[in-house]
Amino acid sequence: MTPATLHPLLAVVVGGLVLAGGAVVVGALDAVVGAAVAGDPRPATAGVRAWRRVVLAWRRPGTVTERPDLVLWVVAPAAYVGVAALALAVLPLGDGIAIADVRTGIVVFGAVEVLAMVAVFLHGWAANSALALVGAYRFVAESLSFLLLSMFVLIAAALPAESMAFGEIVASQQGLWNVVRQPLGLPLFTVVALGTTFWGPLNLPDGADIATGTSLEVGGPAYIAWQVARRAMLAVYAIATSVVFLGGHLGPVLPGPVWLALKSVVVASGFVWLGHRVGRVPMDRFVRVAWTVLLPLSFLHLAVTGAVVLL
Amino acid sequence: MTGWPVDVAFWVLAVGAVWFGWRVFRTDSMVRATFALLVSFLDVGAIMVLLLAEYLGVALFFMMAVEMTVMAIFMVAYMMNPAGLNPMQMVHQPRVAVVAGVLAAAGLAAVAWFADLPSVALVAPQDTIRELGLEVMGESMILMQTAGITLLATMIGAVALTAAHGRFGEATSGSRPPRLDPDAEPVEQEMARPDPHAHHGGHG
Amino acid sequence: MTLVAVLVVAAALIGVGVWGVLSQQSFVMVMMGFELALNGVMLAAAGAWRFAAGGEPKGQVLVIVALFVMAIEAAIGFALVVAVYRRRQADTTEGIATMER
Amino acid sequence: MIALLPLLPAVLGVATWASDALPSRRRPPPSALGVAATVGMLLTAAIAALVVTRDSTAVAALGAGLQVELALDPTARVMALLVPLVAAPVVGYAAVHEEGAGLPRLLGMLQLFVAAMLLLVAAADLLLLLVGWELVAAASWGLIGWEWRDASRPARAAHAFHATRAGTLGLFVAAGALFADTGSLAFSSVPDAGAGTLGVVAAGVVLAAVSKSGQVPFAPWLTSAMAGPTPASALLHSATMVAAGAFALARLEPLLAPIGWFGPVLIGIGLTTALAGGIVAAVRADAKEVLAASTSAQYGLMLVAIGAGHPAIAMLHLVVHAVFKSQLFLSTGIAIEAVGSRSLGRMRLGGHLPLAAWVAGIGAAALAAVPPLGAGWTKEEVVAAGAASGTVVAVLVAVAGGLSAYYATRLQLLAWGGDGSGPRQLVRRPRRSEHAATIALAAAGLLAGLLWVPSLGERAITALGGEPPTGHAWQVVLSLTLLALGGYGAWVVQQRGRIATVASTDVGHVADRWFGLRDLARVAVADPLHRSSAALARFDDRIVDRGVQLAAAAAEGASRVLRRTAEVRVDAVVEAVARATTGLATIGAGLAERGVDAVVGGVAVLVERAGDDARRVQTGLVHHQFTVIAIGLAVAVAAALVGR
Repeated sequence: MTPATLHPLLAVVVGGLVLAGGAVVVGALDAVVGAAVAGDPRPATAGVRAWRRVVLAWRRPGTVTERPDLVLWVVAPAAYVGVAALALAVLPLGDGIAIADVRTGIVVFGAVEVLAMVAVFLHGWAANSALALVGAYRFVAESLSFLLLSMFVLIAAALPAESMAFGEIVASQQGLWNVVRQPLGLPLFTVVALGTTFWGPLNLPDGADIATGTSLEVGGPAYIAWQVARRAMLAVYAIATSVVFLGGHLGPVLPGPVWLALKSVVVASGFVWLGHRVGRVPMDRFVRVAWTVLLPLSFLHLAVTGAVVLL
Repeated sequence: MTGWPVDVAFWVLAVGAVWFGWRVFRTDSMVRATFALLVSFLDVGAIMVLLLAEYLGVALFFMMAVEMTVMAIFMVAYMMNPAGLNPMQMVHQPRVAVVAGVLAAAGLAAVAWFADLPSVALVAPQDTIRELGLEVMGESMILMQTAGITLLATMIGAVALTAAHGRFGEATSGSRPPRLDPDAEPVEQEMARPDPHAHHGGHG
Repeated sequence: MTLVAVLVVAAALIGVGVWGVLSQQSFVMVMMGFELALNGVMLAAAGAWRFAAGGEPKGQVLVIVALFVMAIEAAIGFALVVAVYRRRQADTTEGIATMER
Repeated sequence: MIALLPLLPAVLGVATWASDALPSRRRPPPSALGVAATVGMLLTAAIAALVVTRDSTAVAALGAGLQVELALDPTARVMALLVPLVAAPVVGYAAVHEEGAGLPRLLGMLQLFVAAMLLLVAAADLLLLLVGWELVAAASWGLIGWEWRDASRPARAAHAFHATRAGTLGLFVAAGALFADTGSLAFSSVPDAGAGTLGVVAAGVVLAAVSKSGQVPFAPWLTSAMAGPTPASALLHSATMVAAGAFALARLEPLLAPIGWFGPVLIGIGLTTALAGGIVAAVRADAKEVLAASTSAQYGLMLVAIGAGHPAIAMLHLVVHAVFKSQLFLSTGIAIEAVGSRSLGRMRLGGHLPLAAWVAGIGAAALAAVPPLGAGWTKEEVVAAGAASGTVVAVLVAVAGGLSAYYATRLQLLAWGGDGSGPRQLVRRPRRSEHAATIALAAAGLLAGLLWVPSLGERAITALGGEPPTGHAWQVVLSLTLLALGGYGAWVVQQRGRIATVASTDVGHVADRWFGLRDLARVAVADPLHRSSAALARFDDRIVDRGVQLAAAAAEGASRVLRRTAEVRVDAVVEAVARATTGLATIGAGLAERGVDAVVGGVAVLVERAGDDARRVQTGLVHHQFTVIAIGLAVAVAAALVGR
């Protein structure tokens, strides 16, 4: 496979478009799926109606807290989008199309997850407000619980490819997608995706039980920025899931990027559907399950995959 | 990677690494200090990528981000002011420290500057990641195994040190909770037994 | 970007780290000083690997060893901080002087 | 294949130990554990037999030029078979003899002990030997301190551990020297080493072996090791821990024999230990410690054989000794449990337990080296081997044999005599399986009597790669006479009812304390260590501190005196000059006074501050120590730069 890298200027444009478009699509999907789950007779229009909520959110008042860290408060959402962009950069968007298909792809992706944790922590901490800090702490505990798991799943995907680059991982699924070859991978990675974007059942840092946690004190525009960042990250995770488990851009007839887009939309619909169907998991239960069940499962997953590759 | 963009990037990152390293000990908030250190690490990781040690650089990102987050939580947990946002300055022997630091930096820099160092540059392009993997799985295997055992011992040691109650009873037995005023004597009664469900999951 | 440049930056990082170790009262801040110094050490090792050892793989292994050292230092350091705090309610170097004389 | 040899018992040991973690109702009963462990040991023995016949080896490269090798030479083959075979009845006995919560741990550690010993035996290079050596020591530490709730046990385990570890340093030095010289750690590379290196290697191995085998001056640790449970002692004394020393010497003897001092040193150490250990065994009142001392003595005889250039005979004696010593320990364990005490003064169980008494008698006869038993033959061979190095050696070996006859008879009469002066009733009757274990070992000991058949004995020696020594009739006559004398002496003394009270006499008291060796260890190593550290602390407190204070005070005083004299002098000058130019003189005097004053005062202040600074170093505060470390580092670097 040839080194797949776009021209820098083109890369910026493509990356920006994918992130922005992904955020919009995820937002619309979320509204549509939510309406369908709630039993709305015309769920398709819910996506359009969702814009009204954005306008309402714009008017949401912010709070002036005592001695907040204003710099980090502004930097945190930007950093979150930034690491989403970094993750997007290492993912191949088509055959030979990638912003930077580096050889250390999965390590970069791991770093992205960790840096996302830092960004969320800072967002909660910078407000200097009790519930926001609680949210920040929650996210760190939650994140640490699934970080190892995420690395094991990605390493398992890298084993048959004999490379840490996502391009090679896609190429290795030419015959059989990883979702079949590594059946435990997709469910475990879904936990990581929902966790990193604190979506649905794993929305612990911004949960309603702590009055929306890290986004409690932020006003309209900042709040919207934060929510857009989350949706962009979820879009990136949908793309990553398609790349790692569903053969990425591989597919007949249609061009690669279209295939990838289709798969990603399906995955994203699955994510948002889970978000509407499954209730929020209590903090301590999630951490306990993550360390005692999911982590050993990912061990098993990695060991089995390694054995299969060796045989 | 060569050329003036690399040089510019290197110097920007280098100045950033040292600047943020310095900010670690000058900022008045503990969390800011931790994340300044993280930025310093990220700069060094990026320099490593520039040096073609791609894997090491990215691994540094990964490790240090986890470690610094844990460190931030520790800072907040062991500082008197909640969340570490209120300004505070906790230094001692400042002049000695400055002199020692300057001397160390100057001495090492002098060695780097004046020593007759060998110059065998890396011939690009080379697959440094594959080479590292083969080295780790071959010649340096014994080193990795030793390191693995050492890390295991570290885990056991850390758990043994931090366990709230062990073979010989409560870890807090005999110790007394502090007063809010740091200079006051500790209160008279013994520490209450820590709630075993109160502390959250392990570290990365 | 030359070997000398990398080493000078590493020296600066180590110097700042030494300053931090010696000037900070809080144990965790002292540990940060150590980490910063180790950061410089890793940078110097990577530079030497690139410019003076011709990309010999063992040079990269040296950096990994420094990473190990850092991980162990952090784990045991945090554990000691917790243990000392439990026993003595001390979080600064002035808080424990049991080794006096 | 050969790798299975240490691996199988290790895995079994870990599994047995791990069963401790099961909830109590799902934990296997002691009998099941015992049977499993015995079968496991027999399985290991079967593997050993396969390995011996197939001549299997294994090599693994560790990287960095290091490689490890497992291979058996004739000496090692005997050990590989012996260790699991002796261990089999011992673990079975342990399962019924020792009860209580820690049984899985005990059985697991016994099997790990065997695994470590097998690793040591199969090692064909110094690195694996060293690993096995350390593991054996660690396992024995765990076994001796098994009942750690009794506070004295861990301390005695630590004594045994430290004593043998001190000797292990020799092995480290030997390995280091060999690697530095030849770049390899394999035994086969020893001949390539230079003469100096060979000497270092030999010295290191001898030091390690002597400490491990409980020879003078390390002998007392064996007595400390008696704090462990009886099965552990039985294994430790027969085939595993203590045997490691003699085994290593026998295995390396062909390589190290070219060194001139190697043989004589071994003979010297061996004879000294054989005689000293014999005397200690003859006076001890504690049944297990009698056996411990006798182990030292018997290993002394083996060292004599090795030193005389007959490692094959030493190995044969080791095998025979392993069988009867483990049996004696198990028998003694029965006696100890029966009366609830280890003191020989309270036993005399012949009336209660005639079967056990007879079985123990076979072991005691073997310990005494009575002729129809195998031990008798190997001892005669040791005498004959010693005769090649000098008549004196043969005579002294025979004397040691007489001593062993004395203490064996004494032990048997005191522990198992049937004169009716024993206890009224038993604290605990032995189980049938305990009897079975002792009888199996005693039968094996009787079987060893076949060695007396001339062709068989010689074949055994040649199979081990040795040559039968040429004995003379006078040696046999002498040693048999001394043997008979020893046994008769013990009987006579016993008849007079003084046998148990020897320890109360002066001579007995000295011997009881290992001729002061234990005190020597305390005086020579432990006390100086403690005292020097205490003295250092005192020095720090008093001298350094006081010195600093004194210096400050002296400087202050001196400055005061100086100031006063200066004033006087200046006054004189002022008067003298005043006669000439009063105005100028006054100004000059003022200047001089102030100048001198300032200098003197300044010096005093500086000295005082320096004193304060010097004392400030000892604050015990971490950051001050970091500062000192930083300064020290800088000085070291500077020194290295200057010295270049």
